[in-house]
Amino acid sequence: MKKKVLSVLLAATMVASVLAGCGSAAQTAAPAAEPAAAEESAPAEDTAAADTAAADTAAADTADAAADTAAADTAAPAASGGGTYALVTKSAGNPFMERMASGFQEAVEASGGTVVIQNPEAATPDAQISVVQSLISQGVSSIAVDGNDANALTAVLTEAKDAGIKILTLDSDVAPDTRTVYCNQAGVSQIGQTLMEAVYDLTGGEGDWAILSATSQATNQNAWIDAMKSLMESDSKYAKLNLVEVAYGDDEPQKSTDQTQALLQNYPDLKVICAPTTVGIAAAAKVLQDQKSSVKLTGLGLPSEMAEYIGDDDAHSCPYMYLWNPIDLGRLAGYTSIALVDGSITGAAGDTFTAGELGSYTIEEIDGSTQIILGPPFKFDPSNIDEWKSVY
Amino acid sequence: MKKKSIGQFLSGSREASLVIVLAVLLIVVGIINPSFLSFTNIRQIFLNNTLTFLMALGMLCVMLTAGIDISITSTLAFAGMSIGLMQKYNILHNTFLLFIIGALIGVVCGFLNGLIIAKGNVAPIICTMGFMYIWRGMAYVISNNNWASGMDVAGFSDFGKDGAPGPYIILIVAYVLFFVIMKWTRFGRRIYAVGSNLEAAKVSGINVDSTLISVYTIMGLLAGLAGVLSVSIYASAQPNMQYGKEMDVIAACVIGGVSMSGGRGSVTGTFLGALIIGIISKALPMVNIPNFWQNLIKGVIILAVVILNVVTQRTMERQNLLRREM
Amino acid sequence: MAEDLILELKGITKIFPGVKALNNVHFQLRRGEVHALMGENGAGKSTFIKVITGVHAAEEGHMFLEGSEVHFKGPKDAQEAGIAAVYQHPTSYPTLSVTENIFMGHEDIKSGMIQWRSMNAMAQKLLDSLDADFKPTDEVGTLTIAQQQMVEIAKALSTNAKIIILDEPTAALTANESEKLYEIVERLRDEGKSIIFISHRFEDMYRLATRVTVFRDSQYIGTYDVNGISNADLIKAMVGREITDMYPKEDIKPGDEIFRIEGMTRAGYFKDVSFDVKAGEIIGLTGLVGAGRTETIESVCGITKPDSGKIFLEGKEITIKEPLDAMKAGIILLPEDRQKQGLILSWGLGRNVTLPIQEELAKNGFNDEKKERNLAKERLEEVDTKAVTIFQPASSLSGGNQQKVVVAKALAQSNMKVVIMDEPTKGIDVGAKKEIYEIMGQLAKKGYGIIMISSEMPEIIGMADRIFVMCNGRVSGCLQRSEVTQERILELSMEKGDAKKGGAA
Amino acid sequence: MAGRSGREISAVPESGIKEKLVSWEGALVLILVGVNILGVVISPNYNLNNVLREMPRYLAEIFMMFGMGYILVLGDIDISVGALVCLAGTVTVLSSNAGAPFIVAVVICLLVGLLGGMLNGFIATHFTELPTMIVTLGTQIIFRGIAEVLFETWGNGGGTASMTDTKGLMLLAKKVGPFPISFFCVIIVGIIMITVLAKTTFGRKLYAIGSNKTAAYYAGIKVERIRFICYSLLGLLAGLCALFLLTATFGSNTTTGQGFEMEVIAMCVFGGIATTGGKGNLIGGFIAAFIIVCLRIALGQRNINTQVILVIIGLMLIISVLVPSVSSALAAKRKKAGT
Repeated sequence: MKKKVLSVLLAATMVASVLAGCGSAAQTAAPAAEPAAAEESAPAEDTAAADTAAADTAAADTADAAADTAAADTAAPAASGGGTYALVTKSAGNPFMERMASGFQEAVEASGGTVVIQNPEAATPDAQISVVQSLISQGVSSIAVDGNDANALTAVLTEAKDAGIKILTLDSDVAPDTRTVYCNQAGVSQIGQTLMEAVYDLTGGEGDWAILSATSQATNQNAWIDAMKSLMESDSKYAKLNLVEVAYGDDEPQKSTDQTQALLQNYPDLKVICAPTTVGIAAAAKVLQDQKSSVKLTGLGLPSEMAEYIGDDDAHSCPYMYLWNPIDLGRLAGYTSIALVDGSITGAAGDTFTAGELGSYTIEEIDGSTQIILGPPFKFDPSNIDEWKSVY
Repeated sequence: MKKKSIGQFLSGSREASLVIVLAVLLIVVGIINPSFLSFTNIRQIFLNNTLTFLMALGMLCVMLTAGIDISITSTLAFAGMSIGLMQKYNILHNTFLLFIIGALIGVVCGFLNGLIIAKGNVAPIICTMGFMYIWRGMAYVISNNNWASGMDVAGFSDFGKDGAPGPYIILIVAYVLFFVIMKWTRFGRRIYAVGSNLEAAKVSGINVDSTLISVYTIMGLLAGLAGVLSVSIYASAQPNMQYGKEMDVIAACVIGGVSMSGGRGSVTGTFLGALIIGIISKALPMVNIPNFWQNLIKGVIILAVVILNVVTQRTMERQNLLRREM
Repeated sequence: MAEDLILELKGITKIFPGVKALNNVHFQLRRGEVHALMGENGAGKSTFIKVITGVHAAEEGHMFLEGSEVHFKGPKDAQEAGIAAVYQHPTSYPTLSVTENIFMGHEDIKSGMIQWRSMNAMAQKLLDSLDADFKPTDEVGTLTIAQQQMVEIAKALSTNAKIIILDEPTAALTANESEKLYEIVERLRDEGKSIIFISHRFEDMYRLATRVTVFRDSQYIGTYDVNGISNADLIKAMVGREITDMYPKEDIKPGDEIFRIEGMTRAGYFKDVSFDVKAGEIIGLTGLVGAGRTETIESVCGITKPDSGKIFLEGKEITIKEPLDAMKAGIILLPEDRQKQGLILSWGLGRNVTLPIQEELAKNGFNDEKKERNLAKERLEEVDTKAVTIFQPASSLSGGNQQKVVVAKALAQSNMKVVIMDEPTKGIDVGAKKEIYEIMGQLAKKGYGIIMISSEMPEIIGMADRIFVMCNGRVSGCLQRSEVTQERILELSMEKGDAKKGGAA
Repeated sequence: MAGRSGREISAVPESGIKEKLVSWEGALVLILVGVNILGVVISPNYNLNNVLREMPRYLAEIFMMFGMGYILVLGDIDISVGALVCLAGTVTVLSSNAGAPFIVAVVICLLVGLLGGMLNGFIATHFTELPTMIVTLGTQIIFRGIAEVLFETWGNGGGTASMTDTKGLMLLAKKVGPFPISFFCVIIVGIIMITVLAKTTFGRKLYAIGSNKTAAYYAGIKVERIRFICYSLLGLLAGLCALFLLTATFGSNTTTGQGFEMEVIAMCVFGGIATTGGKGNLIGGFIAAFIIVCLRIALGQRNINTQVILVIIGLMLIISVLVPSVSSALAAKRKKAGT
């Protein structure tokens, strides 16, 4: 009997401590967000110049740059409303997502909006569903999602849309009819083309090459791989290239390492590995460089992760690689969110708005869905890697 | 003395049957892809599975006491992330000190496990499940969504570079040390005694609680070291590193003949078990098994090996009974 | 007194939750003597031993070792003080080698390393002196109980202890092995060691001991010179009353055959075992430990699968594939190990009693708690269980009362025809023992067939109408109540040529 | 053979209400109330509608909690169920996309779960020497492995597939007032599972096996058959979980169900079911499941770092299992001080 009373008392104190713990966590979480944000934005400001420089070079190719400057004036003043703008990343603990989130935050806060950034506990659509559900409860104005799965989020996003929340995607898309617009870092075919070209260049036009991808269900990875495959079939230029295997490293360093080593051993004539994933490319780069292999590497990678491995000589495994600026991608999503919420765009193809210092963008109809293209992938090579490795 | 039949020899010695499984595996894989048996490849099997090899030793100790620890990869991530961030933010770059710090973090994590399990009388799987969530969460929290990347850990990662002797030396030292401790020291035998018969251990004056605490502390130490090694070998630290790999470690031990009910298992067996796990994960991509089939085959092999062991044990026991004269 | 006392205990009281296991007991051990400690099971001998060896701390009393008072905080202290014990139930490490079991806690260590080679050699020497037929490197779990007992003795010998306690060491040994043990004990005594010897066998006591101390119901009764006390007086001291009324066996004229097995065989355990029971008859099944008695019965009851054999109930052959089949047929087993096989210790008494029949009492698969409670109460009262409520956990009862719960559980099964009791009085106190015998007698009177497995010669002789003796997996003979003597049973229990084979079982 | 001493043994159960309140389940109810108060305090959006709306994904897991409760009461463990959810979901999606009518797909979903559970049960009961942890570790890898193979063979490439015909699923995802259908299903399944465990002979047998397998076997209980049934049942519930998960995700991928097994075990343990078997009941598990779900929803609405939530759950788990031993230690100490 006494024992039971005691256990209840203990349980009660436990509740109390949980309550206290949560209470304090909640209290500290709110103020903590602001100084953190301030700190984040300070260095971001410093690099803003560099960013815009990059954006400029990047945007140089985009044909619609000129047309947008006209619309810039009208869109700018409208983007000063309140509201809460949410970003759902792929998962916690990923620096690419962190950079993207900081860009998003910067853009929204500059316009006076409140930012909610949610990192799901794991890189699964299930975890994202919970997070989006919670955001619906909170009644946010818009949700920008980096989808972990093309279709799994359909139901929850439809529900959010029905609740009057503007939905957009960035980085990795979901089913087109569940979101208004997709902030695409670069067109799928554009990335496919760029990577194919790099493979062509590094192989010298002929020979064996392989792809090291992330997980088998990653939407954007699969889209890029498909784009590369169809390009090889359609363009006779690549006829002498032989894609020997698509290996999956599951975005785990250990498995990626195993897979890279297996590729090297299974295909002695391998010339190039293309890894369109930030984890995979870093793991593969380390394997190749440690083994002093003659196989060259390219793909998509974070400069900060890859600085060790980029170089023209034989001591470095990766001559050059590509990526877009995640901060800018976040910013673009941030501005797009604001524009959608304040009604300056509806998400229809042809809508034009100004994304702050990024300049003006137009919503395009690509492959039957509405997208905003950030710009072509940016090339990182020995000449610029030192400049970028500390940025993201 | 009667001569033992081959069957008796095999069932009598778990290690012997493992060697045969291993030999069969190697021959099959070697025939399909001869380059598998190259020196480089064999070397890489050890390098890529250093963490499994290392942590399996701790798991051996834990399982000998009839316990289990599923928090190890969370401890690994917490320790690894900690020392990764120390380098990222330029707090410390001394390889030796980083190893010490990582190991210490592991020791603290393991000690907490041991304390709660021994003194609080909590089932090992539950206690370590709680810490599995806690340390993994802490790894994420301290990372603040950052990784320590190749650039951050530049000098440090030379230790675990492909071709560098560091990880092999650690493995060899650890295995020799454990081989000696588990067989030739009083401490090692106490671990066996506690798992073999807890009540008898108490009666014969063995301090059961302190044995349990030290066993989990050792496990923590090895998990911490594995965290440091992981950062060094893969030249990066992410909060989700080695997620779910604790099951590989447990599987390695079980295949190696370590009994989950305690008291039975050897360092040699553990080594062979870990080697089988390592060979499977290394060999599957190399024998042209399509990517999607690899997990299925890995699971089937693991299950088949443990079931095979049960079946041979049963057959041998039955034959022994039939041989008994009446 | 100018006695050279090596060990003296005064006024020892040990209390377990709810039970006074030792109540103000005394004990004196002279240097170089073999001192027998006797008493019925549950008299407190084992607890007393555990107090001496530091496993339990006594609530009251003093303990003097070579004249100075000692307080053992744990088994280690006792070990270091030169006290070694061989417990009744082997406290071995089943997964470890014989050598390791022998030297656990006092390994031969040089510069931090265990010296296996020399330890194995020492172990071999010890085993040789015991004439053991196994190797130091064998895993203890693979040995027989008798062999494990030898390991325990070797373990005690290995510590070079001044005082060696042997808790029923001969219980599982063959006559040959026992004789070997006597020789060892005598040798040790001659070397100046002091030995406390616990045994149920009077022959052990007469053969070895010079003095005997008797405990009864947790109390000290007295210490006697072995030569100065008659057998009858000693038994009276142990039991507390005349033994004549111990076995209330009435002469019942057995009815028709109710149960019979033919040619039961399970490779490695028993071979071609046949026996039969008549209604109202008590059959004794005896033999040495490991002779295959329990194994046979377990196969009969469907616990294990026999390789061949036929079972007849009331003349009709029945097939039993699992325990439920046997129970449905009315063959009820009271298993040997009541704590592990007979009861769920953490459960209340009531639930234990109704476990096998809950389905009969249930309505549409739902437990009828009220019916269960009433039935359990009835049955528990019927066997006079000393309990307060049917909800108290079985673990809170003494061994005797636990056994009564097991009996109540059997009685609750209304279709009972044959009762098989495996060591029904093992480890229970005198009073309860007698009550069990009474119940057994009443069951026989009611016309049930009863099979009693027992190693205790007196109860087999006292209770059984016919006695089947098993030896090495076979029935070696059947004795009628009129012709039975201890010698006859022992003779049949021993393997022919036992002496030649060196006691190998 | 009437008791000569005429001793009376009480058969009157100790009167209930007070004991019931002062028990772990009572404490759990208090905690649940506390968590809901916490939710209302820290989040302005914490109300019935929102909580119920956010709940379906978690509700799917609770189905398995009941089955896992049975397995844990038996003294076993099953860590393959997360992977089994993935396999069942995958087969359902692929078969539906291949043209199977919705009702057939539902049956297939449950059937795959059942078969997976039966496989676990078969191995666990035929190779009793193997710890169930190892058996289910093996099948865990195998189940997910089969799902991966299926994706490759019949999927549209990549380890993900979504249902093209979602009409049936939409029906299942419907709500009655603010309550989703799955909520009612959880309640119904819950009531059945709780009652069977607490009130029937079958449930009693589970406790018997979990408390003392040998004694249960000697008492005529078909131990292995019951274990087989429980594994199959858990498999079936994993199928149900997969089905209701589909109403939230409309598709399956290789990560579906990852970590579910541990979450479900955590719910059971927090609810007072011991992994050593024979102890605890599903009412505790049921309340505990809702505590965890409500806590997650409340903290989620406050945008607390998802990983911090996991740390809190880990702490709760450890504290909850420490409570009994700490309280008994304290009681013993007090007793000692008192005498």
